[in-house]
Amino acid sequence: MALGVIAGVTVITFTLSQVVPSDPARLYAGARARPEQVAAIRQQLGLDESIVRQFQKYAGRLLRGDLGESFRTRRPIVEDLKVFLPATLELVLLSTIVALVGGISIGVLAAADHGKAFDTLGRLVTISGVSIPAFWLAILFQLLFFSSLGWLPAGGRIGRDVLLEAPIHVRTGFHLVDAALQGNWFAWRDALRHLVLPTAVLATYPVALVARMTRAAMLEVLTEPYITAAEAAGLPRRTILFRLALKNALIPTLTVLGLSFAYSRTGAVLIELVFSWPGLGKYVTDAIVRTDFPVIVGVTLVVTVIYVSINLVIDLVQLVLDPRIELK
Amino acid sequence: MSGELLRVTGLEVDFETPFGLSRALRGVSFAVESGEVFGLVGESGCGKTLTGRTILGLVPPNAHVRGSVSLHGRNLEELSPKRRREVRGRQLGMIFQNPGQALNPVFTVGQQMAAIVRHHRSLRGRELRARTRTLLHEVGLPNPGEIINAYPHHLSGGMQQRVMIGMALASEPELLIADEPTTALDVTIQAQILSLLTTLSERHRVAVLLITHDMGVVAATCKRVAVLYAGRVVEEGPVTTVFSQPYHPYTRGLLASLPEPEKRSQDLPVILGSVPSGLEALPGCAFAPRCDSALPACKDTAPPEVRFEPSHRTECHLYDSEGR
Amino acid sequence: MMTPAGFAQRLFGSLVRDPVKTGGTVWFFRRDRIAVTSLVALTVICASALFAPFLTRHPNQGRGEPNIVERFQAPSQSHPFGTDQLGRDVYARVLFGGRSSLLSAFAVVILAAGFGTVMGAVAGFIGGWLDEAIMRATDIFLAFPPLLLAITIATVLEPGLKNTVLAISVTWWPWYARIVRGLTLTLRERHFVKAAQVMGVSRPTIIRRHVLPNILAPVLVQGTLDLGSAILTVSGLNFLGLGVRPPTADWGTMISEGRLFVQSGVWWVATFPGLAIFVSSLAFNLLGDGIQVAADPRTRRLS
Amino acid sequence: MLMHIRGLTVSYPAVGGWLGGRRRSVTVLEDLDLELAEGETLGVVGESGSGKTTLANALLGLVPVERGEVSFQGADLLRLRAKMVRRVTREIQIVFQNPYSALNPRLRVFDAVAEPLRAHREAAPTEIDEHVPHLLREVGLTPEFLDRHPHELSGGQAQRVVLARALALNPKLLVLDEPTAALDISVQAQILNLLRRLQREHGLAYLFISHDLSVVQHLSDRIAVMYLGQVVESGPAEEIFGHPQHPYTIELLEAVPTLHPERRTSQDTLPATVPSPAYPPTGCRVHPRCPLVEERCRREQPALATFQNREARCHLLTEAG
Repeated sequence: MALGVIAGVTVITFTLSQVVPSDPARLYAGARARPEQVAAIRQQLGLDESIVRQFQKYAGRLLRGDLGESFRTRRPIVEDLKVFLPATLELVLLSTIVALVGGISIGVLAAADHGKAFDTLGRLVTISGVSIPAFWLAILFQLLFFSSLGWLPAGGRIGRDVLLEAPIHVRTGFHLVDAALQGNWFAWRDALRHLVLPTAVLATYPVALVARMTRAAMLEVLTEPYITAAEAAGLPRRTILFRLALKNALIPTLTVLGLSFAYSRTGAVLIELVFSWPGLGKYVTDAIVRTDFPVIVGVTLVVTVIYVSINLVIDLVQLVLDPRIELK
Repeated sequence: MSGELLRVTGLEVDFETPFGLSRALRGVSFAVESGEVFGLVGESGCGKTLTGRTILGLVPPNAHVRGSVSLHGRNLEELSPKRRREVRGRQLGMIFQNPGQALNPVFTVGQQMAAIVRHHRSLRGRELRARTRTLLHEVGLPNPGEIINAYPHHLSGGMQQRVMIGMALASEPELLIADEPTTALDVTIQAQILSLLTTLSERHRVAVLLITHDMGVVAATCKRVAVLYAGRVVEEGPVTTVFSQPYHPYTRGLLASLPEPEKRSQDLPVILGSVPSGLEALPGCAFAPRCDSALPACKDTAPPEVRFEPSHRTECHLYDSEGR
Repeated sequence: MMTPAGFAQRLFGSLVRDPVKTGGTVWFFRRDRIAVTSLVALTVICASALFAPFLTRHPNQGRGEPNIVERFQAPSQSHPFGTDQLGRDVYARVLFGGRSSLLSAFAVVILAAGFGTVMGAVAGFIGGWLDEAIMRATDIFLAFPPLLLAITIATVLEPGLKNTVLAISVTWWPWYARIVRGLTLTLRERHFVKAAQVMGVSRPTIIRRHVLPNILAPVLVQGTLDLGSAILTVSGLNFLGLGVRPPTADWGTMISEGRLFVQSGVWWVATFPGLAIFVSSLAFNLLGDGIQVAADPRTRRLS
Repeated sequence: MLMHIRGLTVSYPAVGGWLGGRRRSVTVLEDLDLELAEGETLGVVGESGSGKTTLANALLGLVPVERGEVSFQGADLLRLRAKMVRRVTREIQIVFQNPYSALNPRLRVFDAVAEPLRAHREAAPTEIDEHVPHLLREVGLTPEFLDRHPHELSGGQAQRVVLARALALNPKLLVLDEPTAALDISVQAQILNLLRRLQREHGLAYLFISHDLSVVQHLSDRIAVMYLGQVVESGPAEEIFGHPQHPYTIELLEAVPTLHPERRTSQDTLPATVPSPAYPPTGCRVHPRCPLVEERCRREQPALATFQNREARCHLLTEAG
């Protein structure tokens, strides 16, 4: 199933790279190339072969983990990803954790307080959360916390003084992990300070989404007869809410968690741009400006594969949580 | 059998609706004695389920409750929510119409029962498991060891209802409220569950408030019965006399309209019209518009309570206060 | 914002339920002051985009004419939202920017909902291999991170308003296809549809009389909910420079231009268009939420 | 005979086994034989899983039939061409349990009742305008209901509308699938009376499906008792209810609570629960819950045998002759 999806995705990305209006060979050769140079490159890239043959080659390269080269830098895209992917993952993982913890708590509390003040407030806040353009929020945060208050850095992943005085040795690519492994707490604190704003902005939408979802699921579950049965048995409300109902509510919510994770990655594109975060998003936006198709397509493909695998994991978790789902 | 366990007096419940205040219960009164099986019958919308919920203190937030529910003479309506919950947990138990929905689908039977047993008895580990098995055995489940680890959807409807009954018995309650416990089950399973309820009631001296629309179920299991109509008890008494000699025209009409072997191939007597909604003001007898023998007074004067024997009463203008 | 915000409702909405008594729905909706306020706000927003030329003294600047002499003026009496890097009145540009933002949001939802509904209905009704094929296609499209796919498509097709709209619709239609397919399948099992079959009512008539009317209402509710996300997504792509070409005003484009000057103290160029996006998206979401709550019999269980 | 059912078998595909490795099918109706005379009521009773509703759906072409023969007024329904089916099946109509789900919530009563007439181009629009109120009066509703929507009707009224719609094409046979199960007792009596009157006046035959034995008994001329997709006993209603022979029928009737418990002969209840149709027991399907079970019942499936005035499927009865 998941493999089928990935195969389908490959076909679409390939198709997209085929319908590119401008001639890749010309782009690759550069603006001042002579026609015979362009033709040579075309042959070199295999662009003169049949579509089917090209797709075979394309798929073959993908299977070997080769995403092609950037038109502009001529560097293998895989090499670039090794640099950019960890930066994005660090941001995304952190904001997902924030989203889960924050969202589920708000959702449960709002449902418990259904129809009263916290619930109404929660409704307004969470709807605002899904209505606010993240890139704009990022700019506002920069204005407030950097320009006005000067509490936090405006962007980047690490301060210049850290780079000069106590650079982090890259092992995992996650600054927080690497710095901690190294015992470099000066750098660790600085990395964390740089993470705060992007994480907060990136978490806004998923927090709201998860909260709304959890609330809706909880309200649904709370009307079920088995909750009434638990109430009739005199179980304390806290037990009912957090020990019993939450498990029922989490099952449908999980699907959204997958989605919110997906959002975190795509939302990262815009937010990384604003915070000059050296991650995938910035890599892609730079590629957009330079119409560097192999990069755009390659990143899309990689991110999609990650997304599909995450959904697979979520399906498995759901299988564990919900005894009603039998293996099909 | 000794003494009064539950007394419901003048219970009124109103709901706010888009169309105004809806009066769901208009003064329900009846009493259940310790250890007896008491039937509460009525058609849909008469307020029987709500009566059960109100006794437990589980009404929706937009409901306004007046009147009193007393257990052993203590008015539950005056208790704090916390005390009320304790009473609910220890002295009352409830089973539902659809056992499949009343069991939590994502926990095993054992986990669900343990949560309740632990709460009431603060048992741990081995003792907890032993107690759970005893309860399952008690309700006639042959292999508690397997059932404990089963999820509700692995069980048949009859088994699910047995599990529910076991859970309700966990706290050794004095009153079990059974809301249409067999409506969703097949007749043969229904017979099993009803006989289980009567057996348990006798063995543990638990009173059962059996809420149902099925007169046959009442006849087969209950000692006394209250007939609800439009949020009021119109007749209450021993099942034998109420069913053989009903006084209230509604009870009479209802019993007459049941298909029975001797009425085969005949038209059944019917009650015309329909149950009034909670939004209608009913100054007189609620049944007056549908009643064949309505008197002028029925329309605007509330009917008096008439006692025939100490325990058989009705609310109707047709009889004077001496009960003739 | 990239995933349509109505997602929660997709799984939990009143979509598959019977239409409820309309009197009650209207009553509940009217009592929801937040929803009514957002309806009013939306009317005002749409009207001011529509009548933009009459609401400002600088309609030409709104359309993009530079006015270099008045660069970077802070908000004042004459320029309530200040002026931008080319001296254009930000208030006028916000008014005009609403046109492309709102228009493309509506276009996205109409395109995605239209195409998705057709595909979903076909899949649900005809079934068989066609159903299988359409559903596998939705699987694949849903596997893409929506914004990235939209970016790729928009880049490939050359940036521009039309292509942005097209790109987002491509990533959105599978949602509608799935909802509609689900609705169709449940409806097919409903007794009134079976009864119609037994009575010998023809298939086209069953679809027209029994299925479509019961599908359209939930799709419309969903569409309202999605307008909020559509505005966000459209402005996101515009922010990346993949949408409207300058000098046409657009909220996303304006933020992207204003962003460059924020740290030198010029906060107003980016702030006001962002506020416009936020308010309109919020209003659509609140409205959709209100309709949802009013139409869902479970949240209004009173008696 | 109005309708003749021979060897009707219906199976559903079911996925079984771990990871769906084994595909198996569940037989919900097996070799079912039934007959129905004109103007007669055949009551079909059984517990859940007995296949009663599948029987209704199979007759109306709502589920695919694996094999068997359904002849209705001499025509084999399962082998007719599509066009012919439409002409023959208009004579068979159905009434479902829940009237609200049988009515499109968006259609007015008038449009609901007019639908079959329009579908068969039965009448000109003006005739429909006259005929629909007539149909409503037939089921005891006044023309003021014409403009109402289903949610503005009570359960009894809605079921009357469904009946009016079913009558529109002048059917010969109505399949009644638990028509009163969703209604209140007092309303149930009204609908039962109405059904009796309609049968008398229109010469309708009923296939009356219900789990409520007292209701079935009230209306039926003949009874078929079903268990796990098979008929275990069938015959005249008085005989079946008065002198049930099959052990299952006896147990079923014993289980029905009556208003007069003192009349009851025994208090025994059936011990086991109904097995799933997906895994029917070997031998006689009733044997796991039969009090009189013998070794032979566990091995061999008894055939449906005819006695004086009934048919039954039981080794013990066959032996007793």
